[in-house]
Amino acid sequence: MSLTAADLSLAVDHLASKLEELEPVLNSADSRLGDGDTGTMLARMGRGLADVDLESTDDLGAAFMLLTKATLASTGSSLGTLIGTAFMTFAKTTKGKSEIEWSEVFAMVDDAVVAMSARGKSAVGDKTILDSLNAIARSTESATDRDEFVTQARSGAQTALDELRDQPCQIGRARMYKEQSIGMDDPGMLAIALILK
Amino acid sequence: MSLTAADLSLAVDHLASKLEELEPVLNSADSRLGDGDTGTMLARMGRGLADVDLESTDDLGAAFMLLTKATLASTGSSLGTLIGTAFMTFAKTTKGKSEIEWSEVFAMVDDAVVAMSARGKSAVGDKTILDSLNAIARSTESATDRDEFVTQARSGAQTALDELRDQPCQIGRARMYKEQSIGMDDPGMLAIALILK
Amino acid sequence: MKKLINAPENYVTEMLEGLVACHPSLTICGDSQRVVRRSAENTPGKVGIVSGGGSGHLPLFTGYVGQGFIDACAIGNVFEGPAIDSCVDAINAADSGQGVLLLFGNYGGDRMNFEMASELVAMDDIVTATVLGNDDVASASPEEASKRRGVAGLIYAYKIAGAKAEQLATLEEVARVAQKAVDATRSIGIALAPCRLPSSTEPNFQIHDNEMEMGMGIHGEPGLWRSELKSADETVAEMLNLILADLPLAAGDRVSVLLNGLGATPLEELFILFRRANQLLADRGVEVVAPIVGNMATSMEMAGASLSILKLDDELEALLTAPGVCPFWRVG
Amino acid sequence: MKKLINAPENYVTEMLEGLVACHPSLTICGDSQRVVRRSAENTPGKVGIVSGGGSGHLPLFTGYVGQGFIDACAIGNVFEGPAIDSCVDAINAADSGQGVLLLFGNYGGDRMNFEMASELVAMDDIVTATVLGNDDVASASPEEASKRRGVAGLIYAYKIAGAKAEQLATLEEVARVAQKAVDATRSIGIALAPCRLPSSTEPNFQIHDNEMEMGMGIHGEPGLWRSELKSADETVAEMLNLILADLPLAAGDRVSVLLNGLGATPLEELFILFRRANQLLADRGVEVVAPIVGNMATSMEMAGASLSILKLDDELEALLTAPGVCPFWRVG
Ligand SMILES: Nc1ncnc2c1ncn2[C@@H]1O[C@H](COP(=O)(O)OP(=O)(O)O)[C@@H](O)[C@H]1O
Ligand SMILES: Nc1ncnc2c1ncn2[C@@H]1O[C@H](COP(=O)(O)OP(=O)(O)O)[C@@H](O)[C@H]1O
Ligand SMILES: [Mg+2]
Ligand SMILES: [Mg+2]
Ligand SMILES: [Mg+2]
Ligand SMILES: [Mg+2]
Repeated sequence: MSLTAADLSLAVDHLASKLEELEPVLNSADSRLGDGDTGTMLARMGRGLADVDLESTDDLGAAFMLLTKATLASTGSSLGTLIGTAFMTFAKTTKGKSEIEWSEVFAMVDDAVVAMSARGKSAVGDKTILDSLNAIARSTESATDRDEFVTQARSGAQTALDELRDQPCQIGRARMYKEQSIGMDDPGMLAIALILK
Repeated sequence: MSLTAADLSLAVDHLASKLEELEPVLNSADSRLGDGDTGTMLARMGRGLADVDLESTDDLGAAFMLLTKATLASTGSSLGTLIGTAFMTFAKTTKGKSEIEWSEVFAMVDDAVVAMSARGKSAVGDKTILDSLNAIARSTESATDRDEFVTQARSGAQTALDELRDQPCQIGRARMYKEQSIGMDDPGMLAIALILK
Repeated sequence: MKKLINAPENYVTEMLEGLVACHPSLTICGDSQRVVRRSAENTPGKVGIVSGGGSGHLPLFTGYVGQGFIDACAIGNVFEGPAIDSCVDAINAADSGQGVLLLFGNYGGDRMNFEMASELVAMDDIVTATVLGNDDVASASPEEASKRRGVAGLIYAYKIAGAKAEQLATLEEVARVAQKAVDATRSIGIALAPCRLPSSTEPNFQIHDNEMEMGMGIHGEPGLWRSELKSADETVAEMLNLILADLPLAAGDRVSVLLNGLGATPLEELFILFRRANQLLADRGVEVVAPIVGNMATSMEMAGASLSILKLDDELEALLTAPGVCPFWRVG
Repeated sequence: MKKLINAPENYVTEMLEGLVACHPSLTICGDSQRVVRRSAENTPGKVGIVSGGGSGHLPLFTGYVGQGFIDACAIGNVFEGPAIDSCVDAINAADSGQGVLLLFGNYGGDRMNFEMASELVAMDDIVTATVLGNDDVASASPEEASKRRGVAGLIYAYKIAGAKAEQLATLEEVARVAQKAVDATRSIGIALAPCRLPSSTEPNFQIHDNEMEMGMGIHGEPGLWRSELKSADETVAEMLNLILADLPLAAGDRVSVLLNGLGATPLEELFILFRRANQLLADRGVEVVAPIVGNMATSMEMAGASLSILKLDDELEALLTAPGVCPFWRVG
């Protein structure tokens, strides 16, 4: 089974509507240790993505490039730029292709994690969105179609969230409150887990 | 019976301790239509008056001049300056005298009202401290000793307060809220009534 | 309404000490130590300009002591007029023998004290003239315009009188342009949240979470009306209408606009308000010259803003745009 | 926490419109319309200086665009870094062929976006250098000083780099003095009350009536400790000690002091705080040069203040006191 522009379109619609709904929850998660804007920023990004006309192309690379641009135009926050970096990696891998196998997606996620880690000067284990994506990559290695992928990704994201909750944050200002951050979800990780719910 | 520097000294002590006690009540009366500082200002003035060394002179005029200076140094508010103006009038009348008859005091108060009215560009009937002093002058015309004077002054101040309560304010910003000011005590008038209580 | 202060009774003294420590162009003087004057020596032949008022309104009043602005300022306690002694000291500090203009807001205590001070200095042959700022259209009806209070618009009179005095004009002339500036200025304020006197434990007024008050006084005195909180654009349109009802403007007129913050309203919001005021004036063909947006006359941490408009003619515009420098306003 | 605004999504755009309408020395540019540049043409031969950051901190960042300060500024949404496009547009606006210094606060989004932007403009042969403001001693331990956030102290780097660029120094030299200024600057903030994002209905943090928080971040991120509200003198002494632990000062040293308001704290209180900081430094024999007291870097209507100290040497002092003019700071 392969992932096509149509799947992408569906995913983007789901993402945008989820993000709209999650705005207050994610803001309040961010406000505990950060500046309280994760939800608003992601909702705005979601609206930017929903406005992208994905019908215009079959080329997955071109589609991901449109999503990259929409993401990076909608915000300048850390999280937004990292998500844009992920889309850009996907765009490079899928350039010129109209479909890719679901079984290849986990490797694309791995590539994104590498690019994001370089951009964010952060690593898996720092209790960020990178941990969620890394866990998703690990849990979806055996997925062969969309349903399998989504189910496995959901459990990966939830496992990462549960496992890192009691670790201290290592990134951004939250780093200063290692004690306080123990027991709290990273807002970026929470976002990924809830989107997949 | 006559009023001496010793009476003045007692009166000032009473005034200062009353004003300390009335600070919150008078602030809140002022905050309804003014800027909420009548109580604090009067308490500060009271402390300034209490610091005056009235023992140093028998001359009532000199004593009132000391009180004038203390008043005018302690504040620049309308009410303070008007009270200072009253003390200055008393100082002029009593200059060189070590006592005056209680039966003459009402006429001194009348003089003060004239001077304050000129300074304040306001008139009896405007619902200000002038109305209290005018009522006190009227009610104490027959007083011949301190006790009579105080009792009659108390009832005069209270009558003025009761009579003007349902009149609109004509002075200061409160003038703009004629409707709103109906039913509310003028803070300066309230101060005089409560000091005499 | 928390305050970063020490003992309330030292509020004014400590604030003045910090002010002059930061701004060496200012010096505290007078027996009362409640006067701020220019550190520079008085210019011989120049009319002096003195202002004064209660504390709690910085940069007003004393922040406008400077070359081409006012020469000395008498400083009262929070929201109280300056005491007579300070008024006398300020007049003495500003006098160079050409007379002194007393230019301050129309408040009872301030007026009485400056009046008494001018009687006292007259005995020392110092000539004074008085001009009262009364720009607040909310504080009295047009029929009683002379009873209006002075608010932020007073700084236009400082600038214009100050520039005239720099030309070594006579006291009469300096007073004339000051009065002309006052007559051409109107202001209206809007309050969203109170402030608290340093000596008090309670805010100076109460207002609901969803309300605003149009025309509220700078000490928290009640305004013209309360309504639910409106948008910035609606609010500024109402404010402008209240001013225009009193100061009609026609296409081709030139004005300066002061969009002033009362203390706690962010500069971002002041610019959003100014943007709309500017658009509305442009729509009427009115040209805005030398606008000012910022916290120029405050009520400590009160939230809200005021709009002031100065209608210009050639003389006023030349004086407004003439060089001048004080700690909080600089031209040229 | 009421706001005088229109639709939250127009907050930044309308604020910028008001800003440039009031200050003709500034112009909005770029496809994104999220860049403010000097209206004057670029000086040939001059290194460009670009900054950027989230909105909600006026006068920071864009209020410091001016001669002898920064040349262009990329503007993000409230408390978000500027988008990459804006960073690219700002660099293009500031470039005169001598290279561009990217001088901004050390925040994740800002850093990543300027990094990507500098990679993009490199393709057009624009050379950039980057210096990150990281003055907030509360945001990381001394061992991790390079991870510290940039707060109000960044404006010292603007002034110093801007003055150097005016001398037509090379990019390397401009970057060197900017880095030197950053290395010599430390800040610490204290918060008393929160602000609210325009898009939100809740304040961005909660704090009790009787509490203050030492070292809180400019977006409301938790600080070093909370305690009950202390006096101004005690508070400023603690702030100064936190800075001195990181930037030791000896008798004879010269420093500049910035006593900055976070938005809703009155100027009166800032002067009371400054007075004490100044006394404490004088007690140590440290001389204060060119101090600044005011709202120079805010968090909308947050209540509180920050103290920044720049330790001077002859080079830094000469650049700090060299002429320069932008809408919110003027020297000479
Ligand atoms: N350097 C980084 N590396 C990886 N993830 C990061 C990094 N910085 C932030 N994040 C992620 O972004 C989330 C915060 O996003 P957001 O609130 O938009 O950022 P900001 O700090 O700019 O307000 C964090 O929860 C974390 O998962
Ligand atoms: N012009 C005036 N004439 C007579 N009484 C006045 C005048 N102005 C004020 N008062 C009196 O002073 C009181 C207000 O005092 P205060 O609060 O100290 O003045 P301020 O308005 O300066 O804050 C009023 O209640 C009124 O009785
Ligand atoms: Mg955030
Ligand atoms: Mg009062
Ligand atoms: Mg008062
Ligand atoms: Mg943010």
